[in-house]
Amino acid sequence: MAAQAITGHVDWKSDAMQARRRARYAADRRLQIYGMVAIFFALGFLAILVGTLSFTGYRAFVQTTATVEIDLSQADIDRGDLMGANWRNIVRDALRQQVGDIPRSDQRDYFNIFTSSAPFLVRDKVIADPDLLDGTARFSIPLSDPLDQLAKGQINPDLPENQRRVNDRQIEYFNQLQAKGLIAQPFNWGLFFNADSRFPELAGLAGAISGSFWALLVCFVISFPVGIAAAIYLEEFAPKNRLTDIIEININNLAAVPSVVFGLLGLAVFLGWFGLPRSAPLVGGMCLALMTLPTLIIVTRASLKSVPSSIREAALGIGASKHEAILHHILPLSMPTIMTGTIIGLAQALGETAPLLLVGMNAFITSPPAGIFEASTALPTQIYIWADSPERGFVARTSAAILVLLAFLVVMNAIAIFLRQRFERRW
Amino acid sequence: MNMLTDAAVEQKLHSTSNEAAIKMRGKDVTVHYNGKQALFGVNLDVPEQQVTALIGPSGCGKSTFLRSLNRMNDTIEGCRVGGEITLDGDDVYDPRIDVVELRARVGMVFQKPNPFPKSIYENVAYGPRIHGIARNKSELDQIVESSLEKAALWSEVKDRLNEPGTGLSGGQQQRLCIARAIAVSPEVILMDEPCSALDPIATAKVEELIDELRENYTIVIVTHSMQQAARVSQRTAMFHLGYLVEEGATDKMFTNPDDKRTQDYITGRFG
Amino acid sequence: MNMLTDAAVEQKLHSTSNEAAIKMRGKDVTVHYNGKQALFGVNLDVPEQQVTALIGPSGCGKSTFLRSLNRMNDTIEGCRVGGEITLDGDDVYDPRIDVVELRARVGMVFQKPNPFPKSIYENVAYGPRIHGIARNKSELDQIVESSLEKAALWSEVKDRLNEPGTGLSGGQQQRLCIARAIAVSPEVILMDEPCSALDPIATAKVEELIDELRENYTIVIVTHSMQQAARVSQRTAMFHLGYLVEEGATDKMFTNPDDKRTQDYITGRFG
Amino acid sequence: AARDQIKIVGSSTVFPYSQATAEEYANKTGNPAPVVESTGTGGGFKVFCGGVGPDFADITGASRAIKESEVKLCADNGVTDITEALIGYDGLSVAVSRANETDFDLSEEQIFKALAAELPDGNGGFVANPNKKWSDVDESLPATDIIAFGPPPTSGTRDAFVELVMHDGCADLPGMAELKSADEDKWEEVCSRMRQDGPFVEAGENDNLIVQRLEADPNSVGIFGYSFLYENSDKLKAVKIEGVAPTFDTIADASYPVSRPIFFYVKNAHRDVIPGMSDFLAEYMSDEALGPDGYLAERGLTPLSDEKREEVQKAVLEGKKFGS
Amino acid sequence: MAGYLIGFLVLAAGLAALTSMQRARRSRDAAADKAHSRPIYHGLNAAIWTGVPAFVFLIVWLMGQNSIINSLVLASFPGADALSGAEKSLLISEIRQVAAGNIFKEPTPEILAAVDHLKSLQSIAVWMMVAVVAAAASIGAFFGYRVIESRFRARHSVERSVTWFMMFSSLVAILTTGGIVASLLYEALQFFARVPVTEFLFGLRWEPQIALRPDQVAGLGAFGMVPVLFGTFAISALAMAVSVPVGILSAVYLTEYAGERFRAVVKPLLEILAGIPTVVYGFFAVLTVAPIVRSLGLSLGLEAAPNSALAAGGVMGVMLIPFISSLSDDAFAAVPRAMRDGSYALGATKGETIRKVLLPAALPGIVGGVLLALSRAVGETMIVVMAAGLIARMTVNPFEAVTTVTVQIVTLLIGDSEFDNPKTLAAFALGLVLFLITLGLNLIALRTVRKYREKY
Ligand SMILES: Nc1ncnc2c1ncn2[C@@H]1O[C@H](COP(=O)(O)OP(=O)(O)OP(=O)(O)O)[C@@H](O)[C@H]1O
Ligand SMILES: Nc1ncnc2c1ncn2[C@@H]1O[C@H](COP(=O)(O)OP(=O)(O)OP(=O)(O)O)[C@@H](O)[C@H]1O
Ligand SMILES: [Mg+2]
Ligand SMILES: [Mg+2]
Repeated sequence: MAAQAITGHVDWKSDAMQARRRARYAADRRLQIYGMVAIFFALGFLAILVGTLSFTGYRAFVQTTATVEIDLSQADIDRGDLMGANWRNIVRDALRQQVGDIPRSDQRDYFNIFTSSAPFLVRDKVIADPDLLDGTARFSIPLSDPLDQLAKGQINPDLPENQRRVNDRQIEYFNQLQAKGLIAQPFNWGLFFNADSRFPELAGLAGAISGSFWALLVCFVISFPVGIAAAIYLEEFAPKNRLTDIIEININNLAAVPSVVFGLLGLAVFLGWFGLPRSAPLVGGMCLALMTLPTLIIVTRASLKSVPSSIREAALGIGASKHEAILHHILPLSMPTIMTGTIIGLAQALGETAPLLLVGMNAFITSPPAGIFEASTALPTQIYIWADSPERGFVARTSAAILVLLAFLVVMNAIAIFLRQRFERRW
Repeated sequence: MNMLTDAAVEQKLHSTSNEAAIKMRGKDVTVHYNGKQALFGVNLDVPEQQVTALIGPSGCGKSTFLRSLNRMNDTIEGCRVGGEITLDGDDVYDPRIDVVELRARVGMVFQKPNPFPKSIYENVAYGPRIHGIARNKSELDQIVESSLEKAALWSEVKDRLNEPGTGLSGGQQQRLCIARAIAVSPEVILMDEPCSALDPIATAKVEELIDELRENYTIVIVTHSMQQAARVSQRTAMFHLGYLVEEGATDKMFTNPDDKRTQDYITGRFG
Repeated sequence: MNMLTDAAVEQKLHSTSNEAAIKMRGKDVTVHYNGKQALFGVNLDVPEQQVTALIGPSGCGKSTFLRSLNRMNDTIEGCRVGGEITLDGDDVYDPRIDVVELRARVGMVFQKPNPFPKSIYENVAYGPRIHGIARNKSELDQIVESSLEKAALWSEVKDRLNEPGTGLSGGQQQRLCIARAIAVSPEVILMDEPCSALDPIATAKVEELIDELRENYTIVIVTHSMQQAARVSQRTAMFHLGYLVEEGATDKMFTNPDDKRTQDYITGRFG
Repeated sequence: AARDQIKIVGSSTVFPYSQATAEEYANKTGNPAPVVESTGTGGGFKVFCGGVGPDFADITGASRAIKESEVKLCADNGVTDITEALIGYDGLSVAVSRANETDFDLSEEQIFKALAAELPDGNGGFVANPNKKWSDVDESLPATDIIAFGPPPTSGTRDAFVELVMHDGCADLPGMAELKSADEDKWEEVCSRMRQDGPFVEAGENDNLIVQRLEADPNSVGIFGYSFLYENSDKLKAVKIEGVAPTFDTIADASYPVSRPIFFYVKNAHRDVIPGMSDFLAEYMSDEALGPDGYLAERGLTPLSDEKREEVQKAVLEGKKFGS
Repeated sequence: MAGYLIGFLVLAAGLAALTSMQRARRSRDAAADKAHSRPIYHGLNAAIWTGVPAFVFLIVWLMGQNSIINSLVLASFPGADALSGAEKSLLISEIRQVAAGNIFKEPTPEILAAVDHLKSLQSIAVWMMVAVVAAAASIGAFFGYRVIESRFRARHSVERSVTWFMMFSSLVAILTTGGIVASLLYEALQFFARVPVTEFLFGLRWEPQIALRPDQVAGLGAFGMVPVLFGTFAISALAMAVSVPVGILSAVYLTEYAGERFRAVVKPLLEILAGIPTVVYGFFAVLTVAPIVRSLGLSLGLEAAPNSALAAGGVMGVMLIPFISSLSDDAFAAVPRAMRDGSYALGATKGETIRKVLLPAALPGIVGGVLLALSRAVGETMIVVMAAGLIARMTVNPFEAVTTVTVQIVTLLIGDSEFDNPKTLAAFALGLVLFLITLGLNLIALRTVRKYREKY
């Protein structure tokens, strides 16, 4: 057979050859199946992850509230000093009216059905709209966390009383309120428009979202121009020498330096030496910028490289300077890729936790920051804080916050993919 | 230098025989790339144990036709082949045909030498191994040696079979690719501008080799050099804009073409 | 078809005049790529308002020489040019020379048409814009129109100046690139195999164009087609392995070359 | 730059109480809410003692008293006038899932035997803790694997647990009293080291995760802040220690043995510089917050006795200088 | 004020640019020969001259202003010389708060005087700043304007400035590395003053227990990082064991088998895995995966801790899948089509082509990618902080808990120990080692990738 093979005659139709070919095709199919399995393993994991999060988190998107009518025209309120009025008593009186007579001993339990910030909520509404003082107004007051859990079926009322956070009297009153149709479960806008709070029923992500926004803004403003400038320099101008080699190695290395190390850097340099304020989005954003920078440089360089040299030569050939060729032709052509890379880099920065923990962006702050110098949290650190809170309501809220964060990430990635596909260019 | 003399060329041209058996035949072959037609009803016979050259200006469909002969076009997304192509009378686009077998029987050498990033030995042994042609190591050794010998490379590489194939010079690489194709004992060898990336000396060597291979194999070669076509082929087919303009014995084509476009092309009026 | 007749070619060859002024001159030009020498002491004069063709087998250094004329080699890392190249007697490698100005005076057209991915208008207007040649929009319009006219493209594109230049056919793209080069009013135009990616009809058009441009510009063209060189040029220089083998009037080169290598090359013995 | 927010740093144990007070204060006064950051006690002191001025924190929470080195650091940076406030006790609970059938009632000695790294072998030497199941510790206990989730050595909670439970349990063992007088260092080592061979799982600072893991694994016990037990009383039940289960009452009257004091420290120099400091401190010290029915007690703080509270209130409001 | 000034600078620069362009146009029209640069470059040049030095000036001024004013105020404050640094800073804060209208107690007359002084100084400073910046801008504008003439090479000048900016930008990477090393080194050295380097590097016990209170007794700490490193690599190895096969196989499927549509849908989905914040993975690992892993381990009759290395490593592996698959994707794509063609032309099936030609050819690239992923695994923080254990143990049983360098860094830093305690300082030493390890891994990875790039 060997001799035959060498003289150029192989019997391709022989049984042995055919069997062999069948086995080869089977091996081919097996490899294909392994690939499918690998992909479905990864996707299945993703599905389970999102599934569990949604399962625990969906409850946080509604909030149990009680609708209470308060006749403010009767109340003793000095219109000149709305802050100073005794809102606590006003609200308590109104609440008491909802269920008739309550023995004194039960009052504390009863009031604990409602969020303890109820007076402040009413006050803030009135301050925002003083016309409410002229008559009877309806206020929707969130129930406190244990009752919210009860309403959502998270607390089993059949358990012995000492095993649950709500006692029998509270359940009794809750049922009364429900019977009167005062209880509702509207969509929890507070999750998006409130800042953090100790009370799960009031806690929201507004502070974290704006903190993340400011930090990302800083990150973008620093890393985008610097990253592009550095990439252009390294790709188009830098002579090949020791220094540029070192820079190159450095950049590649920084792209893989553990994020916690950037936190240590921020702690020592930005907080320690520069004396920048703790917990500020400025510092968080600077750490994130340093983290994003290498990724951005690498992406930008790759996209500059992918512009065919014929375009470069064309521009130079009619007498454009190097700077002009880059500014007029190469940069615009690689912009879609750069934008994609930037968005992906920012998305990564958005989800980054460790460096923010170290520069103090895991603080408790009850108002959204108004700028980059004000203390704030960010989405991932807010998740971290909520996850560590004892109140039951924060369990669902943590998952909900993660879902919100994931939604942001998916949107950002979708934009990136859209850009990539829209502007993808084939030469 | 191993350059062919004029006399040799002359001699070759006259050795053409029209009565050779037909090894492959294309009937009304059309090819579309993503809906854009690249070949229009090409009818061409490839006679056995002869060298058929395909010539024509750039983009006229030479490579496209060549690649449809061993269904390499299957690997191109959006490429659709119509008409009929037969090998020894069997339709190669018949669904029952096994492409693996087809490609083993109809080997191919590409424009740019593309040795695998493996040792020289492994490059040649790859085909026999996957097809299970050799039964043991010594048979495999034998196949490798004889293939390299036929490709006129053995003497140059026999002492460094374990060095990477990519380390050879361009001409050697191209001969290595030819050896690799020969190693699976194909019946037909398709060559797509095999010399266009080579320097003149390497080109001459490969041309010489093609001439020798003709004794055992049927060869179809695409070339952009009229001179090369004249030197190595017995039959020539001229393509233009996706149409087969003219085909015939090489000597006739180059001395007395029927078609004005062929005339213009070989005299360098265009292309 | 606009193809040139033999008679026209004849006529052109005889119109060559040796007494033309020297526009550019290379003296002992050497080029190294990362230490590897690619050109060895080339001495070549480029006469004004004539077409000079550079021919020679692949890799002989034609493009390298061409690109050193307008310092496009500066953009290649590791490329070092020695000797002297002058434009109207000024050394173009003088450090005080501004390459931007040099390249505006010595324009270039490349092998593969490379229009910017912008509109046709913007492609042509780009050069005048960056050099501040036009003072206002109407001047610019005028430049664009006259350049496109000179490049024999105006009639084909005048109704779609805002469509992307990349949407044109290959031949149109190449003429667009020529128009783009003309638009900055260069004195010399360098062309590196401008027709090798074009079909015959487009090639003929471009050749015709080159012939017309000769009246206003000095042209240096690299070509791999002897026929093309014969058709369009007045002077021809033959390169081989980095050396200038021979140069002279085109008609002499093609009928009675001094060098055996030239003879072999133009008769197709190698390459 | 001038700053109009109070800055609070410090222990994660004090964090929830400072949070609650900060929110209440902001709600009541309409002033910007203080920024409360959980940095750990040591980290808190580092920031707090960094210096005087708007760049440095005003208050730091601590799950232990300030240490000498920290006082010195403060002094080196000019922070000489600070007030210490003991605000109450934080109960440490040991708990299991409700799914666990046993009603654990452990003595400190049993806990020590279950979780210590080394036990006396009875002959004056020590052996690595061989107990794998609770029944190995004591016949009366169930034959389930010992798994206890607890705080890591970097945490103040861990030190409190070691000191309050392990040391006591250790001292009860035969021969330890002699050892203590003979070789105090050895005694310390034996009585303080938690086992590292598996049954004791150092579970990080996140108590919620411990709670959820107890649920997932009913056989395990967890050691964490009482507030987490209270919030999850439907899922978890307390392990009695020396017969006493943790409740607000047993912690407050000290009959439950495992509770520790928590503090905060005020930088008095800032009182006149940072807007709202005095109001905030007043809120923190009010009976509404610190009192037995105060909102801090609701979050798990075990309040001080009345006279102790008055003393602290007075000290803080007057800015009593620490160490004097 | 600074905001207005910046706005002013922008305006001034714009104005300078416009007038300069005018002038450049005139001089171009007047000149006989061709102008060197277009008017726009003269304009930009003038704008740079006007804006940049003044801006730098402004920044420097703003940084220095407060401390200068503070010292001036203090200098005139009676008896301030005798105060210590801290008292001075307190005094200044008080003065500033009073100046800002935040009055807590009746200010003394000295303070009130100082407040007045401060206010006057502040207004002087503001006006001086305005004057100086405006002067800088005008001088710049003047120069920028003066140099205009048709042969002036404005384009060169502008391009030089841009190049300087780009050079500076590329130095940021080096500065960052320098910053990292500097911020780790100082504390790490303090640590090594307390714990010998050799013990840290080669010690086999890691039990950072040191008394928190003087009266508190505790075991002695042990700071041998070998078990911590061991845990890091054990978890990384597990992560690699998940991500490498899954990543490479998905890349194979996606690049070689999958249709255009499938790829367009699945690839972004896979990439989502890389985008999920690691905090989320941490939760998932602890709450969902760890209990499953533990019961699996127990049912196999193995010792199984609730915090298993397997849970943390496995989840981390999932996170790294897209990382490896996209790098492998690139590596496969970088194999020239000619290789595939060569193999198919010999009659190889797709599977054979992948296994015998593509995989070996892409291997260096894939290995580079794997090394990069490994360095990411080594440095990954949040997953392990939440899901890995804290006890440093050397065990090869993946169902048992181990700890990692990053876990120790975070817990040591946010723990309750005091700042000068070896426990806290150890975090920096660990950080330094971690940095060096990832640096080493990256260097190797880069070498590999680069070598392979030069191949075809
Ligand atoms: N993969 C492809 N997708 C789409 N169109 C293609 C593809 N390959 C070739 N074509 C088109 O088909 C036509 C014929 O191309 P082909 O490569 O066969 O020409 P050729 O004669 O081999 O030219 P050359 O001498 O340049 O190799 C051309 O118009 C080309 O643009
Ligand atoms: N950028 C480069 N780097 C290194 N070597 C190069 C480079 N460009 C060309 N060379 C080498 O210089 C020599 C001359 O190349 P050149 O491109 O000038 O040849 P040519 O005559 O234009 O060939 P062709 O007809 O193929 O275009 C060749 O050996 C080539 O390999
Ligand atoms: Mg072809
Ligand atoms: Mg060339």
